[in-house]
Amino acid sequence: MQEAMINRAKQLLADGTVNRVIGWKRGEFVYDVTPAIFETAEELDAEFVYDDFTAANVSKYLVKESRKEGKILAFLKPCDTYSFNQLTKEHRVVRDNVYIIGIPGGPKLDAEKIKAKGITGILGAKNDNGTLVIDTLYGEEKMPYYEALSTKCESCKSKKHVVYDELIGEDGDVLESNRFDMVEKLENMSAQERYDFWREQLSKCIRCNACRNVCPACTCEKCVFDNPDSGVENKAPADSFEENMFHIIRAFHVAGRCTDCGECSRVCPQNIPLHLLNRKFIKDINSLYGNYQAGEDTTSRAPLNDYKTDDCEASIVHERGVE
Amino acid sequence: MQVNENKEFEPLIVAFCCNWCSYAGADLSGTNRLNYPTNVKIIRVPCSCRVNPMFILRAFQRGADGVILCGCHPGDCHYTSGNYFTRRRMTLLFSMLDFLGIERDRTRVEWVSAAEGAKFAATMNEFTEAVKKLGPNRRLEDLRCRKQ
Amino acid sequence: MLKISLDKLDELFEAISASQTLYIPADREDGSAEYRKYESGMKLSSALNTVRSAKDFFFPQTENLVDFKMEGKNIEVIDIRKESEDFVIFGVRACDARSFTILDKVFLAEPVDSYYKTRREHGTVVTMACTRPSETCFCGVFGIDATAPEGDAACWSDGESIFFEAHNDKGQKFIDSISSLLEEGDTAKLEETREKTRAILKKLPLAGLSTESFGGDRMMEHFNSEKWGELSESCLGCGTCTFVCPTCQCYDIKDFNTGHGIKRFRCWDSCMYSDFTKMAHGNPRLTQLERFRQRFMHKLVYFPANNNGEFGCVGCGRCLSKCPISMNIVKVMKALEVK
Amino acid sequence: MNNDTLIPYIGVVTDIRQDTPDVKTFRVVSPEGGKVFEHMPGQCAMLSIPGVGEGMFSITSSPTNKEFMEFSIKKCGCLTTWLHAMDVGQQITIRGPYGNHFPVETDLKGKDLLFIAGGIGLAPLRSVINYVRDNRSDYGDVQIVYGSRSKDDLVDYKEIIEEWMADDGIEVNLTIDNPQEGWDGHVGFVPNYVKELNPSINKTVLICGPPIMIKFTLAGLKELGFTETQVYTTMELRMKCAVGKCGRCNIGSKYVCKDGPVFRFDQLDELPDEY
Repeated sequence: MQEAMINRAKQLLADGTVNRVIGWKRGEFVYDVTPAIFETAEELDAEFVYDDFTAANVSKYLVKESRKEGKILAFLKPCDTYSFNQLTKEHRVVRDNVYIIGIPGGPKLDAEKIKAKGITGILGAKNDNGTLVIDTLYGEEKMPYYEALSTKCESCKSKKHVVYDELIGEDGDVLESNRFDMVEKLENMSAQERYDFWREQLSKCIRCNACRNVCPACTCEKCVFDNPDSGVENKAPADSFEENMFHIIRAFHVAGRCTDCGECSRVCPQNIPLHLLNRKFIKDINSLYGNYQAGEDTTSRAPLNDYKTDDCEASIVHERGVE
Repeated sequence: MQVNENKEFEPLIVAFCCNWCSYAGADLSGTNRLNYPTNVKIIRVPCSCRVNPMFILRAFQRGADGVILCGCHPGDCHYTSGNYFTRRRMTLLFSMLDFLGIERDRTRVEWVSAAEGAKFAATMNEFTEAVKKLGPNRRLEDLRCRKQ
Repeated sequence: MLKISLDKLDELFEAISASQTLYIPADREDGSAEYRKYESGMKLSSALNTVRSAKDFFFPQTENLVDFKMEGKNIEVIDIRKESEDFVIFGVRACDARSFTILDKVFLAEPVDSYYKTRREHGTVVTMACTRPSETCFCGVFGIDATAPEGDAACWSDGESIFFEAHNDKGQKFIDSISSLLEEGDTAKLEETREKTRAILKKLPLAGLSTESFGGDRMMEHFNSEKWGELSESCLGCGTCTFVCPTCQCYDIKDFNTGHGIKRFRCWDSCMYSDFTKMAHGNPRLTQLERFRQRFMHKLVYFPANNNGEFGCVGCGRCLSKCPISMNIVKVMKALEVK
Repeated sequence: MNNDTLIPYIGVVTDIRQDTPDVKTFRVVSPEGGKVFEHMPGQCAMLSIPGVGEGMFSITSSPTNKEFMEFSIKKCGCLTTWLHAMDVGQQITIRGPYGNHFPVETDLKGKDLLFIAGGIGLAPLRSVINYVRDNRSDYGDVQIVYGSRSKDDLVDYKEIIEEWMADDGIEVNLTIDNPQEGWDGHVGFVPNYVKELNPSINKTVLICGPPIMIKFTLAGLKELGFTETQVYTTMELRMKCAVGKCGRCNIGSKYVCKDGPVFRFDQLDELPDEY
């Protein structure tokens, strides 16, 4: 796959279709890839990588990159194409300045999940028929491959590319996913249990703002949390209230626009399952206002920019589910 | 939150009222000398859809025990459709608060027209009672703001 | 050397926590570790290190500095400082232990930061030597020996027992306080364990990293390097690296209006944030490149310039595993290295 | 416990003077009367209104003034707008003094001095000028070049005319950017005016003003034959702690709040251009 991508990128650079390529760059270890821009064939040969650890979604970088001189080639996984499409819909990227090659996603791995098993000193990792064989400083270790999957890939929603100029490999389908299972589980808990669950999770927050900064839906020129006049602490979880406030508002501001790409949970240094907040909104929207998948198209009205005269009343919240 | 001399809990209620219907409704309930609790603090907004979710959270931070949002009846919005958007937003916000385990009866949306002074008073009485049962807001308060 | 058997660890923790607050690294359900206040039954984490560093104990993420009451045109200043209570942090790794001496150079320099100082005076740091360093570790690059950690007292495990050694009076006092639980033990097996660890430390993938290209005298050369653009191009501008870093010490001072007074508090700040240097009339660091450069220049050039060549990094590897886009000080050092 | 530098003192504003349309000068004393603390010319203090903000301001009065401190403040951001709106009798919080100062007791002693200021840039220099006037025998000739947008924007105009110009051995050269009715003095930008005046190159220069003015004036001075070791300036960056710990006001390895704000230009040359 990586080979085919590099070759095609080189062709497109050579024939002048694009003047640069956004992809992933090899790091120090097997897992620490960095999103990067490549301008020459030599750079591509030396550093471009596409493997089990290239989980990062590069769509958000295109907000800036697509406004620069010349066309840029972007390799987008199926989930990344949803983000990109949503950005196109919101006029945040210049579609014409991006040449999109859709690439098969394939589940990505998360080094944190490997480390959580107590495996340290990771030097290499290979999938051997469902078993992840990890080469470490302390000898070879094994674990089930699926247990090392990035959280966002555990419940993949679609293998279909919703936007592309060309594909490498075949296009897939929208999947039946179990992504709302955990939300449902929480909904079925008592209010006290839910409160305890989220207090424990959100109290871990260090307000690094990584979830906000990585989010392809968070593209405001100036975030409400960075406005000193708003009175919100933008870098200190000074009180449990601040923790709740930030995460409620962060999720609310992307409600109806969040494509469920899972980047927020992937980058959280404290492993807070932030995607559950976003999924709660998606699930509510689906059940109350009809199924809606952000990023699926570039023309439909977002659920929060729309209404029906016979929408349910807010009191529905008080009437359903567990108290 | 206020605790009066005989230590009975009196909830502090913040009511966001739209200028065109609910605020006039509150006015009417006043001129009709209808009683509703003095702990209801009314904040007038141009339209119920002016209320940003942050306003609601901020009210809780600053000591509210319950927050109620009042607007024109669906279809009667002075700006044609503002309250329809409010309805979706608040449904989702309240659902999220519920998801986080914050007592669902602390928040409410109620449609009150300019002619419904009685409804305004009744709603406030009923809502205050409901919040009173829940006790002081502890799950969404800012400890720094609590009066020692 | 004095030792305690590993299966008597609970007794040890009970004994320490009976007289003062004890913090130990404990496992979270997601497999990562964090410092927690010891309560009966809590187990010492086997993880190499905590996600958040130990700097919190001396330099918490937020702390109240002073209160104000405003009445008419008058202001009342209320000093809310309290004498800190004695506490013990157990199981600090060598890298984090060194980070305290780096923080000391900032906060204990004149004028002394009394908030930091009182906590520093009342906290006893008991370090724990590493036995299973990770691929992200590079403390050796900064002259730290993971098998001989600093701190007020240090301990080592040989898989069966934990051995103790005091480094100063405070550490000795700590060991004296638990001496009834300790017994004299043979260190042969411990030496073996340490030797094994040293062998691993030597073959760590980052062991060959060099600091030779850096230091206070390389300011203009590195500042004007062309590499910064490429290094910073995918930086998200979040504060993860700075907040998990044991040596990052920049802070902000803000006021919070509680409705019945003003609380002036201090909180961690990050040079990666766009408003870090923003003023009413402009911002000297407008792009992420400049902000990114500031962080690494501070650790590798500015800090050594002001502190006799000591670097502002301890090689704990937290930024290596936590940066959302995996850009970190090691990659910066390798890119800027002068061959 | 000792007092921590982050815990401020109370200051009372006893006088407010409108200097220009957007600059006011505030007189501050301690609630018991007298100065809150002593300082040297060029040093700064952190002024704050709790709940509004805290900011670094240079102390514009001379240390030789034993009764009060003065701050000339331009209306610019949130805090300064608040300060401009307050009345006499208002308490503020104040901490300091911070930073280094102009070397009035060492390098400047016995020298002929040339002060160059633009706009609100006169504020930090006023402290030195008055210090020099009060210790007149310690210093040589004094020349002051001061420019502003218009006559109304000249800070301390009254003091300049009535006191500085009246002194012996002090030459004051004023200029404004554009011609104006009622102004028969020089018209033009400061850098050009300095070149026109062609000051003797054995003078020591103290300069403060907008960055662009400093840049061109320095170039002009070099043309005239001045060296960078003769020229001092004072800087300003965002500050929070004012004691070299919070980590934001640095230019390279130097902290403006602690190692500055006064720098000699040859020192700045060794630092990255990030200000």
